[in-house]
Amino acid sequence: MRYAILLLDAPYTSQAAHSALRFTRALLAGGHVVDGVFFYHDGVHNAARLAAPPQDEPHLVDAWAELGREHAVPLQVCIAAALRRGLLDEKEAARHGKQGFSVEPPFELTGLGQLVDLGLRCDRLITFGP
Amino acid sequence: MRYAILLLDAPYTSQAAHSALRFTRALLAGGHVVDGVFFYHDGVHNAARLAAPPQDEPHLVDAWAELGREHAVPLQVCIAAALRRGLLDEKEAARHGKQGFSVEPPFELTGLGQLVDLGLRCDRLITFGP
Amino acid sequence: MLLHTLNRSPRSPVLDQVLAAMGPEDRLLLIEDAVIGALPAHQGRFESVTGRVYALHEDLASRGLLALCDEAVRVVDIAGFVALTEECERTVSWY
Amino acid sequence: MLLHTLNRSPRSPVLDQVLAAMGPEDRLLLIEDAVIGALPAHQGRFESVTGRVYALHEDLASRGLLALCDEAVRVVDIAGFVALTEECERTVSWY
Amino acid sequence: MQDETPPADLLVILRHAPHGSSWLKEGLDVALVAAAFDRRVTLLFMGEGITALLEGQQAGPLGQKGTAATLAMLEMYDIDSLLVEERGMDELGLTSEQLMLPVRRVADAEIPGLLADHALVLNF
Amino acid sequence: MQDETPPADLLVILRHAPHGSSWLKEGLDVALVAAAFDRRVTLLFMGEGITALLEGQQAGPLGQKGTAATLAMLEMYDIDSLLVEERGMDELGLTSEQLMLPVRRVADAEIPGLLADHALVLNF
Repeated sequence: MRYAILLLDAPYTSQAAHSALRFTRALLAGGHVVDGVFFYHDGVHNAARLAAPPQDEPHLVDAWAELGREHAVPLQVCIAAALRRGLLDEKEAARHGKQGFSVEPPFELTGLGQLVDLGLRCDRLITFGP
Repeated sequence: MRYAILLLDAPYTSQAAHSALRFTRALLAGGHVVDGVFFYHDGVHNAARLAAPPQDEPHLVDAWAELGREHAVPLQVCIAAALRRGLLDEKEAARHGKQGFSVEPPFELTGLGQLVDLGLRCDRLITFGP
Repeated sequence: MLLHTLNRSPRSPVLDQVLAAMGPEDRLLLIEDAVIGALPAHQGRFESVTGRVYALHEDLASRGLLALCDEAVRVVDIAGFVALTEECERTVSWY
Repeated sequence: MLLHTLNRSPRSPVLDQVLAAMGPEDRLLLIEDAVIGALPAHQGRFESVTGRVYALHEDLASRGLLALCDEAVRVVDIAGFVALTEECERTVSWY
Repeated sequence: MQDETPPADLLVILRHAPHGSSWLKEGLDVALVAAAFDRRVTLLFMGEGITALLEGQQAGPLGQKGTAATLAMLEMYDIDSLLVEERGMDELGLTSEQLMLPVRRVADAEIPGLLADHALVLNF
Repeated sequence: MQDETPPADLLVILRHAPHGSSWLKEGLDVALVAAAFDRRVTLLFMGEGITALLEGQQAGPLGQKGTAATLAMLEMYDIDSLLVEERGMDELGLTSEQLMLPVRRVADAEIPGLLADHALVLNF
């Protein structure tokens, strides 16, 4: 089946990101297609390229990026939720006159319309909240 | 009296940061001394220098920085909580091999011992949670 | 005498925790989402601390709750919040 | 038939919301903090949906709750979670 | 009304009060975007989410906009299916006359059917 | 015991379960730092926070460490005043024998005095 994942909380703050990552890996292992992982609300912090968790804890940002690259799963970050939380890619940083950026590929900033589209296009949308 | 503030949630996600900012301003207006604002848990996101909220919403990061500068209030960010959440100053970014940084003065990364010290040294510690 | 602040709705189990922790003189200040607790329908939840419940004016006003606030709840503004923290020896926040 | 997931403790008012929203065939999967609801002491809260309550094995195990889990609760691992989402037409998450 | 027209595409459940968190705003944003893309949207207000509909809301003391202005725009987006959980109304002690928009009260028993009838259900 | 020694400096209230959020870990971190600075610390486990003390906890499936190892170190930090809310124990249906560390059960009526007796109270 075609699945989409909606993730609504940051790593380390709650377990939501850990659950979502494991579930997504299990989908792929089970032969399903994952059309996208959409990061909304505090879920946008999963794209924080500067995250430096302790070495003995799982690195969620890197794990999502690896999953996205290896399985060609789009990692879509709500741009409105991201900007107010300090998550900008190079383009948005330039547009807002900020030096430096905090989001990089394979994460992509995108609009909320993508979430609606994913939800209606896929067979299943599974949400992980805080 | 001498006050300390402990802030535990990010701006925009909950109202905690707004309440803490208003309360701190009211303390200063009332002639109290604020020995420090300590940012812990998701409160560390108040130091996100890349935050770009909509023009018609209050800019909490800038508001804290202005309060810190104008009233010489230390803005202390728990370093352990910050690193795992992608909030690094220039020094920590270099130490972790990251290009770019997400925290700048007047916010300062510091240890949790500062929170205990503030709490026991001041007459009052007021916490704002999510 | 301690001040307790609460920012969760009266349906939250956190309200049970703060009520258990309040001494006979302690005061309770409702802020943020907790000001919904100032509605008359919720006053039964605050029976054990009646007369010692405060609510933040600005948070009632922004939510359209100012006119609906029960008369047993004392309304204070942010300066009143500061005054409560001065009068009470310590403030414990419940969230 | 829908699958509902819950990640909050059984003392949370969110449990009332999910119970109100469950149809007669719907299933409930407890994950994260919600697996505390698998304790025998909490089974009264799940009376209306007995036999349709699942709990995630990994979350029970990490919390030391595996051996304490009520026998009315069906334990599934992450692959079982995936299977539930396949069988149910839609999944609604409560948090 | 609801019963005579085909079910909408998207059910957005709003369970959080205004001002206290961004959940309500972010849930409404999804509804508005879906409506702008010509999707039919139903809103269900549960629990404290019902207070989003109270008359007389204002900006917050730092100028936070809140969500009342967004709710007032729903009609422009052709979002006119506003449901409120009857039990939540009773627990808050509120009546429909105290709300800023016309709503339909739904009993607990109707809620499972609502969830089953929408192609997509998002919970905020 | 508790009653015969002078009150500790810091009361840390732990109300959250392990693994589900970082609250428990971050609350314990404050307690450990305070103890390392020679402050006397009392821990009060309330509600689901009590499950932090359950025997047999493991790492999470992604290798998340959890907090059981930290709790096992408390004695090294001279944090030996571990209190659990009696009502919370009853609601969970747990007995002291199921916990990994010796604790003192406190009745609701004792909790206000605990808060009043500590110079600093932090709630997690």
